[in-house]
Amino acid sequence: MDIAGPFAPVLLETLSACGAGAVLLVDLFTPEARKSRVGAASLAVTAILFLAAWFGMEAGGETATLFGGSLVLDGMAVFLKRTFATAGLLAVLAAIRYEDRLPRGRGEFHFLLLSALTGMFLVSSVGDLMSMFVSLELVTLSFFILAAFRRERPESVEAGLKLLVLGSLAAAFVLFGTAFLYGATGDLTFAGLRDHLASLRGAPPSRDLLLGLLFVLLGLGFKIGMVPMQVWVPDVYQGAPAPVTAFLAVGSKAAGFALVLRLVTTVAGPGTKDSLQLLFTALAFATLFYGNLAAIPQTNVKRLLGYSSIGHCGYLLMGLAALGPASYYDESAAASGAAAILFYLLAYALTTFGAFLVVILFSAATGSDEMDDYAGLSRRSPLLAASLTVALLSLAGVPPLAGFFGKFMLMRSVALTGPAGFGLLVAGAVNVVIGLYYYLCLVKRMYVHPPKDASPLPVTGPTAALLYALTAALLILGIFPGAFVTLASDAARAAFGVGG
Amino acid sequence: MEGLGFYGFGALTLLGALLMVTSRNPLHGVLWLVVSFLGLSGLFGGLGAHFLAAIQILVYAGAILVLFLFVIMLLNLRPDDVERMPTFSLRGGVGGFLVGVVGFCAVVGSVVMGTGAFAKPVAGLPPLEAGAADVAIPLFSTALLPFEVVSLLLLAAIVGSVALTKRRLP
Amino acid sequence: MTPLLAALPPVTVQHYLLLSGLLFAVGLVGVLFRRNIIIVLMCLELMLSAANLAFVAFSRVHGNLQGQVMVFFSIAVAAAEAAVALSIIIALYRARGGVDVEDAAEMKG
Amino acid sequence: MEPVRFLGLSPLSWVVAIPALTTLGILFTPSAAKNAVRRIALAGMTLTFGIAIWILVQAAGDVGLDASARVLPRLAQKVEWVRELGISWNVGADGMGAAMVFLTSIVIFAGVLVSWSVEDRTKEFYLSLIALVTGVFGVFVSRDLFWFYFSYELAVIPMYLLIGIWGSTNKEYASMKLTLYLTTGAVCALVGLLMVYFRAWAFLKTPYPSFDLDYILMARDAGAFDATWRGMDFQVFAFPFLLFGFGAIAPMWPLHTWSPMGHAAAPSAASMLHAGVLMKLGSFAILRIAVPALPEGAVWWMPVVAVLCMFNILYGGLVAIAQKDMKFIVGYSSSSHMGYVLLGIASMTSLGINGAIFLMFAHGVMTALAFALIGFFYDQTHVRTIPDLGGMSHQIPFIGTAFVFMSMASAGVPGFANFASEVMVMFGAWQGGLKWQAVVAVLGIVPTGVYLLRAVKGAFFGPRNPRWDGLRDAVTPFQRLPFLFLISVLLLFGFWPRLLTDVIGESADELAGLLARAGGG
Repeated sequence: MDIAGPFAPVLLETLSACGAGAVLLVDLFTPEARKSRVGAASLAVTAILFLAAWFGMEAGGETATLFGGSLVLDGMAVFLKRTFATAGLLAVLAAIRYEDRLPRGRGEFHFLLLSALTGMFLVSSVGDLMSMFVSLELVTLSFFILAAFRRERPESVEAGLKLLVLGSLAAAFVLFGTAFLYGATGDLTFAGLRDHLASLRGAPPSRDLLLGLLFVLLGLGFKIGMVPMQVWVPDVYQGAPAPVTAFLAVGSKAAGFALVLRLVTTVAGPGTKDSLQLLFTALAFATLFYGNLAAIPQTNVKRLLGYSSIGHCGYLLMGLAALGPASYYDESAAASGAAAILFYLLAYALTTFGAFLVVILFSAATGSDEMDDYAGLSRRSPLLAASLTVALLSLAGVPPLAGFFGKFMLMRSVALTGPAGFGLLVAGAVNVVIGLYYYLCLVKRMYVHPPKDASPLPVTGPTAALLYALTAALLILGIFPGAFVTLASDAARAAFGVGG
Repeated sequence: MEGLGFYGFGALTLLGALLMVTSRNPLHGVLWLVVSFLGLSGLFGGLGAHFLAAIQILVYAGAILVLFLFVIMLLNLRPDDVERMPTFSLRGGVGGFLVGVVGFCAVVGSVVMGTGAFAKPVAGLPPLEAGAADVAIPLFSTALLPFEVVSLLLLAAIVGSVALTKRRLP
Repeated sequence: MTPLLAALPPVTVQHYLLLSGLLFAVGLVGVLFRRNIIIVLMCLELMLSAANLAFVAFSRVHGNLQGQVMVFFSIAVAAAEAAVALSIIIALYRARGGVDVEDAAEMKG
Repeated sequence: MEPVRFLGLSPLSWVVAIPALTTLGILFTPSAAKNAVRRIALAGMTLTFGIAIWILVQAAGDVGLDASARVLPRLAQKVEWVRELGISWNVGADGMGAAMVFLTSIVIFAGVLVSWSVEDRTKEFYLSLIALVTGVFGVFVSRDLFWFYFSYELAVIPMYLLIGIWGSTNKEYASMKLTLYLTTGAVCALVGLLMVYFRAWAFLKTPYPSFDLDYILMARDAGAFDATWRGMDFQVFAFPFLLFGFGAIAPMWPLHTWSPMGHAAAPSAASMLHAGVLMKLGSFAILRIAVPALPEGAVWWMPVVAVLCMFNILYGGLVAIAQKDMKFIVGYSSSSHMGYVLLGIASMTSLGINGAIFLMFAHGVMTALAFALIGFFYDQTHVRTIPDLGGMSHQIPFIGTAFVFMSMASAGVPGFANFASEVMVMFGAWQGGLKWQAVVAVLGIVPTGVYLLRAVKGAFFGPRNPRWDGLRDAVTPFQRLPFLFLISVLLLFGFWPRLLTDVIGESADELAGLLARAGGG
């Protein structure tokens, strides 16, 4: 079903921008005692967006463009928009459970969540570098404020400030790189870039273009938490309000990867493939080992998830390292890497929210994020412990959960590159074990250790339903991934121009 | 005349930037940055970007940097106060500073110098007039989407700044 | 003065680009090495401006205005960022209850 | 050839689907309804047991028939799962698979019964137990590399919870060590599997790659794995990933250290499954995937296995003598017995491989019995070390008698299945030219006798110890059922080994023939 006709490329963006304004208005006209309406309004907006994304857009349709090519709706954009819509819905659901800790400014909080979501929708389908820059900044800027939103807590404000300094640094890198891309091609659209590279007929592109590309990728590396631009991740994850952390973990990473994929599918060609593959292989190595090794000694759950998210960035980079070099079916390998990234992002979104929802509920009840306080959680609340365990095991990549299939796809796409990807394949395998270790350390606390405080932690009906739904989603995505894999593969193949 | 403009304004820009980075008192830093941006505005003018030259002074030097001054004065910051702010500094010295600048410039410089297309004298390039009207045409046609997105961005910034700074309601 | 200038090579686009790279480097190093948050923010502004200079120079090379339009957006983004950054600084001062703050960050690891 | 289907699924698919559905059923049962949880588990496992017997009977009936008249091939089922990745739900069984499915169903059936007394978080316990066994069944029936790996990993993780939560003796360390060892092995094997998968596709150049085992074997026959990989013979390079990856769970010396510790820490039913079934996954995977896909690699590497398995036999046996904890004794003895299995495989003869598979079966039943018995009295005594026990046969004569039976089986007394299988392994090894190893294997029986007699004497015989007067024996038929059931299985196949060896024989012949061709060519 296609409900927007020619305006499909801008449907979700318009809806969410208008929704954001509507939430502000609701806030304005709602008396202080009934502020829960604001959350309900925001939930309604994201629910509509969720339905519109999953059921109102054609996945396999023709590529549609608007604004003279500034906005492109192709399969990849649709897949990413669905991921973002899901993440947005979950973020609002999580935020509603967090609201009583926001003393004021609920309307602004939800407004900023929705404006970040608008930015993510835009990011997934931008067609030129100008739109890319401003959309990315819309996402990042909203997150600066959201991270600092609990302004009475110094950690929260500090998290916002750190995110801001490094986010702006990233923006400067992206902008400087964009300038060089413009210098090399004289154009600021992806199509122009592609045409320029096609005109080279397989010769390596000029050095100014490569420099620009490198700078843009480095800038985007901040957003995805790639080594060596990961320094902000642990502090911000720990300090920001938990729903924001979850949304940031998913949104920033997915938005960054959306652009990296867009850029890579544009520039990947015979002349650039080898250097790109080398670059991404090295980055994947460093990111995998840094994130997973640094996660081991952590004692704070949010910080642990921060380091682990760096590790997950490493896995996602494996998908980009599947670009080549030339081997049999190399285009398919590249496309399968991109498909794996798309699938992994969706699985990661669901898994991350599954984990953070429990973190939010737990810290709401106990006021703590320390891993030691999770001791004996399985006796205090079997549902919370089980949900968190499932989410952690999915992050670790254990069957039959979504994360397993995502990792399997990524490792498979690396294996398709043949001997070139062998080292990375082994590194990915080693990191599965490291990851499993530190996730199990938390599982151990919940199930094996005796509780310090045995008081039960009740979970209300709707929250329990949400936890069940997320767990079921992880299982379904892990056992019956077929339909989602088809969507992701078709999108990736179209983006790389691979037939069949 | 072209050479005079570039070297004069370029030196002004660079000098302002260096003095800003090394200034101990942020208040002085802001003023040096104003100097640097004035130089930059001159460079824009030299490249034919008259509209941007005006914007650079109006928005950057006029609005953004005044905002900085305003905050410094509002919080009544003394130089020592802000030194204690948490940032991710590497506690480097002059050595690190120089290595960073030299290394970075070497990379960018080698790329720039190695690209023949950029070796043309500016004076020899076809003239490019970019007054307000010239820039406005693409702004409202080909670049309409980013223009709209920027308006959302500014709205988010306003809402966010208010949410972060407004006094608690009674 | 004039003979001295005449002796210099003619100003090319490369000159502008080198200046832009230099400014970017100065800003980057300032972000990494300065501990004063206001200075850090100004260094970030400087880096964005350096990129702007490159855009204007490239715009001149290619003879189209796309680069200049991009600079327009970049200035708008920089303004928004500065506003948010300064409000976060104000919030941080309030959260910390004035200027008597610990040297180190609260979070470690 | 009419496929055999029941409600659209092959009985082999049901063997996985029923435990999976049982898991779901338990999931939606309230935690407080402990008896309902137990009954659901028992019902599911009884049903699975019935299907497993039916499959084994069909496999036995197939022996000697033409390919067209056989029932077993009609049980194969292939359903496309993820087309883009070449994953299909692909199940099939030969004699070896049928025997292993049968073994698993026996052990889990007995395991559900002996776990009846678990009161702490019963629902989670059965959930983990049945999830684990779902994975085990999946490995034994799967003919798709993806589902093989999926099931293999699935079988590892619940073990962490089972040991970590319901275990004893250093359980935190043991469970973590076990999980990390086995996962390391699994991902190592995954690397090998993916290399094989890529080579097969790059060689056959079909539009989509495939994880289908038959596709891999087709590629092998076409010569896909004969090329070089980074200057090395591909088969020689890739085989150790599979060998040592799967070997970690087998457990091959020196990767075995997780195993006795894990046995000791696990609760009874988990130990039973662990030693009885989980450890067999490794040897099974080597025989099912590694050897058929890379026979030349196997021929190259088997002499290494032949050396390592001697360490298994001797080291396991000698260390077992020094142990005081009953579970450690059985744990090290398992490691020793698995050495015989590896020896049988390393002999590369039909007789040896047949004996190895038969021993996997016999040892699985025997060791399940051992852990069930130890668990039975440990639940009451909370002591397992020999100096503290003693004279228990006065109070619990039934358990004592059963323990003697178990020890006889383990020591290889004629009349039990273990005897028949160990003899086959030894003759196979001799026949395969591993004469030294055959001698060591025979000598390896000596420490087995020593530690088992010590265990029996130390725990059950001697003067009556008043400390154990409060012990309750297994008196009701329901309590005795699992023990009698396991002993009768051991005796049945001990006196009538051909019931199983004929079924396994054809798989063993095929593997031995493949290896002989690879070694000759």
